[in-house]
Amino acid sequence: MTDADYTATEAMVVAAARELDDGDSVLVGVGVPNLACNLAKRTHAPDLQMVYESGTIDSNPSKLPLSIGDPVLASGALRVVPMFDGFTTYLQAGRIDVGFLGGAQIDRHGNINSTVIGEYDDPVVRLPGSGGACDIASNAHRTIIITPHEERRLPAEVDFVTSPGYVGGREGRAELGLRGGPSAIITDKAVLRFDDDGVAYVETLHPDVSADEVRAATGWEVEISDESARTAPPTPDEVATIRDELDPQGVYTGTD
Amino acid sequence: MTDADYTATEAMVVAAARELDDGDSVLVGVGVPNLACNLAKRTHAPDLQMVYESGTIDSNPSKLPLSIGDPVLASGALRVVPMFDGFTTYLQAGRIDVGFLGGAQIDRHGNINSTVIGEYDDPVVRLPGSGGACDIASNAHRTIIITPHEERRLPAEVDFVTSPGYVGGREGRAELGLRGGPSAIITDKAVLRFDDDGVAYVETLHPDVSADEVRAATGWEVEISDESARTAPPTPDEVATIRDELDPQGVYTGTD
Amino acid sequence: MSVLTTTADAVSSAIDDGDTVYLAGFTHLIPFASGHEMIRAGLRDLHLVRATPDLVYDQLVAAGCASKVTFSWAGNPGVGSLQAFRRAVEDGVPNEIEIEEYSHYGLTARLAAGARALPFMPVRTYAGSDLPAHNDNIRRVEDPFGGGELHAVPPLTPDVAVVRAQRADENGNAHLWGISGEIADAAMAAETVVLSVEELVDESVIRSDPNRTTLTNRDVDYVVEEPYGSHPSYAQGYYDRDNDAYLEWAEASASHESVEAWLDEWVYGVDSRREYLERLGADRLLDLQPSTAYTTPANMGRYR
Amino acid sequence: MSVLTTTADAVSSAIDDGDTVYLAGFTHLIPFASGHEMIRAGLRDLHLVRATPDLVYDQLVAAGCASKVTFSWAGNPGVGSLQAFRRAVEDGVPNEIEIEEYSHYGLTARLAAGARALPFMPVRTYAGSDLPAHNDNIRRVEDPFGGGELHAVPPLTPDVAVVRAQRADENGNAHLWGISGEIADAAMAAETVVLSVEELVDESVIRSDPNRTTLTNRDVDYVVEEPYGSHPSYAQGYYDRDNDAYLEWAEASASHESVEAWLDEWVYGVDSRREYLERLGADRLLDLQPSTAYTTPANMGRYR
Repeated sequence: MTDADYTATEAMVVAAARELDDGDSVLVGVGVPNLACNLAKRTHAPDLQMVYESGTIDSNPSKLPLSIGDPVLASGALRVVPMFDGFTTYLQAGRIDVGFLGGAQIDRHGNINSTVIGEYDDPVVRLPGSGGACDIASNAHRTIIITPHEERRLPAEVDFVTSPGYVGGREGRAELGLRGGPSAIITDKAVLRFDDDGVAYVETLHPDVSADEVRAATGWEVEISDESARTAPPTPDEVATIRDELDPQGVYTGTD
Repeated sequence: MTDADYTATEAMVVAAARELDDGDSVLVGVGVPNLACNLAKRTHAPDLQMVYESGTIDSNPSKLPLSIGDPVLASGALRVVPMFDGFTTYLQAGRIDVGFLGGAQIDRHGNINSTVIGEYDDPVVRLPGSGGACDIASNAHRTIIITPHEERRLPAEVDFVTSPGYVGGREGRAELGLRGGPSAIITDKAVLRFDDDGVAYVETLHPDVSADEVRAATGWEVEISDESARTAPPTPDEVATIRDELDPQGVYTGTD
Repeated sequence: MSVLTTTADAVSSAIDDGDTVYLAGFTHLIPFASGHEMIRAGLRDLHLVRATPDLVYDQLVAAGCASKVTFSWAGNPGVGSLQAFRRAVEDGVPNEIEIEEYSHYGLTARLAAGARALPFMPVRTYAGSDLPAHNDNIRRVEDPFGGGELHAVPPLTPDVAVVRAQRADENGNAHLWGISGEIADAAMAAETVVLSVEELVDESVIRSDPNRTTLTNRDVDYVVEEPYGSHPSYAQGYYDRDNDAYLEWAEASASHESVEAWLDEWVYGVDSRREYLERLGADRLLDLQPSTAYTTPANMGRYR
Repeated sequence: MSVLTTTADAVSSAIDDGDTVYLAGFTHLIPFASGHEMIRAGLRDLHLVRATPDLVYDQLVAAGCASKVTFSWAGNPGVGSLQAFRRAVEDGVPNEIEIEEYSHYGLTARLAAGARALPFMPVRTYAGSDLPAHNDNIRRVEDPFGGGELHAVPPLTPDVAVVRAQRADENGNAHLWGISGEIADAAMAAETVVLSVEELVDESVIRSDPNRTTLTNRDVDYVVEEPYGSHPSYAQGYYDRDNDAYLEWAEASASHESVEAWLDEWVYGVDSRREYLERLGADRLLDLQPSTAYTTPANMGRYR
């Protein structure tokens, strides 16, 4: 725990939740994105439509799902469709406003690596792979990237582009005919946005985090436009919702 | 009525029914094909699987359907799928053994016209169009064509190829990459098959029909290999099934 | 988000002259009430698209609403030909109409591509047929895996789709059963969607069986409760096809004069579906009732 | 036509060494019982394909059954990474395996093309990604309607698909509800299909609700009734995911030695799913029971 009444992970979850607008249709990943979406739905975005890769539309989970295919995502959902329909009639057709993505590496252009550390054919670490991430990064109207803020996770360039961000810059993405693009990287230390060239900069530092701490934990010379700009801290209500309703066992938020 | 105890239309229905093997999966059209399929299922082919363009799989109609989308085709069916699935996962994927087709014109290569008499852009008669016929003719493992035997219906060449038969011959069809092809033309006067060049010839004449009568009613110089070869006449059982169960009002078989 | 309203309001709000409109339903759940409302609204210059332009499009064409029809099978199903459609195509009565023609597979593949935002859908059909020669939207595409060429069709994205289902909640989350035809893809492909249902139910009914949901609120713009809105076609479990009406249309549509008399009686002469049903009479509706046969429920389970 | 049999017989009849096999199910209805039987049968040199090669493929890889894995996401869902799979890829333990990799959309599009006999499926994904550079099955195709190039994947047609559903009749006509994932397409794309269900029901149950049918008899070769055949994954309405088992696997798979001990106890040490369940114990099964929540029936109507 920091001195404040919330953990750094909770600060990340809350900042991510606030990226969602009421009424958004969001493709939810498991873990921290799931917490962020459920928090948003219980606070400022009651009409958030939660869609999962497993094909559940407007899930209304009675408890935090253990995986993106948990039965609570189907029970009480508005609709359940086969995966192919989800990726085509929903994602590819532009019915998803926001995609939440994470990854082992995120670079300054918001490109994400969830495939391999090292060489593809001679991996140092073999990661799980794309899943739907490449498809979400290509077709959602905007993506929100969530990651703990560590230098190894935020290199200047990823070892492997699993999911395209701004590729070699905003123009590069547009030329490829990709929809949307990352709108933010939310970490446990800061909120990053993308400038006109499609390079990530720090918009706000979380309340108790120093600019130097963030520079040291970022793999490129990250611009911090205003060191005094601070992320609004989590409210007691937001923290209580996470602890009492969403993650009472502290599976995702318990350790800092 | 002819002298025999069945009408010419009934003879056609019975001959068509006998083209079906037990266990065939058949894409059924409404009208005479529907009668033929239901007759086959009630006689020699109890395991016939009747599939309709409307997406009903293994329909088990409690009465003769009024259209290929009649509710009795869905009630008690094994499965109902959207049309696109029917045309792709069933027809295109090769799950249909037999397709039954009719048309305003059928030519010596088994090409079918259900689009237009005269010029396409200046029609003498505008016909209903393909429906699923072009797709069935292209993808079923074999097709059975049913038509009243009249010269105007059996020209040497159709005005418009809606649904390909042997196109310009068996080789033409193979070069186009089409599956199957017509295995018979069943009329109210004869059973026609296709020779090695993909040209239709008379295999058997129906019992009370003369060769000259068939020659006169056919738009090309049709080969009748053996004038004494006769279609086996409908059995009393077959006729009774049509009259008592399938078409008691004589909608399709009542007038000769 | 969707608005709960009447057929008349939905039609006037959703559809403008010149629009491309798809009234969906393969012999089942045909939106007749909405089609008649379109005639009463005096819509003109419509591009009507439908795999099976049966009676409802014959009536729209006869009333002069259409300037183009895109289709794959134009007939009175189980009865004969579409005489008003043929008069327009063959003789330009009441006005010339352009036609664009597919097979069922090609047209449903266009909707499938439209619903999925694909630039084209490859299809194994049209080789050897004369249809591609008369339709520039049927082209050939090269298989990038070396299998040679096959045909392809482009996406179809109607301005408006009008679709029916058996039941929906007031937000437009809909359950549909029996033959679904091209209904889901037509709605998912269209810019604006009018959903008309036999009955409104509580949202909990829809959420009890999410696998049966065909459309959800975000894809529906107007929701209408219109019982018997598909007569003389049918609604599985609610009523049967009124075959007499199909036979009567064959007679009524024999000439343009008799068509106009029919439209005067059954469309212009009533102000709503309710008046139409009143004119039809209770006897006729009662004769179309099936007996009840419920689906066996599935247990979704309640997980805590 | 299908044969009603046991898991052991279905696996030994349907699957040969060297086959391409797809065990379907996206986190739901995973065919664990069949996977364990494949290990007991000592199958070798399998090309295992699955969007999400989770525990069941980690176990098959650990047991030395696989020479290649085609996938889109290889992890222990909600828990962490697949350690046996990683040992094979990173260190060649117990044997080297080749990998072929997609995103979920690309792999499900391959199944969709396979099920529909299309030579390729165009997909709007992979632009800007490094995945195509490492997979010759992700190519580019030219839109014949002038929209430029996009990516495409070829059909996937496994030798064998093993799929589960909640209920089927003894001919293999199956109802499935909840998350269906890629199950239907995997089965429709495969040459041979093994269907394993929670319970056998009368054909009339299936025919009462044809819109819920996912597979029919002609597409199924072997039908098996295997209650709890998806444990530790779940069957909607029948049991929940056994999360402890997923956590236990994370521990058991930490080294090849501990994996072998686990396989000895839970796979080689039992001769059937029934023995596996006996070892698991009634308490554990009871804790996975949801309470009942039936779908609202639909009236199909009886038409005469």
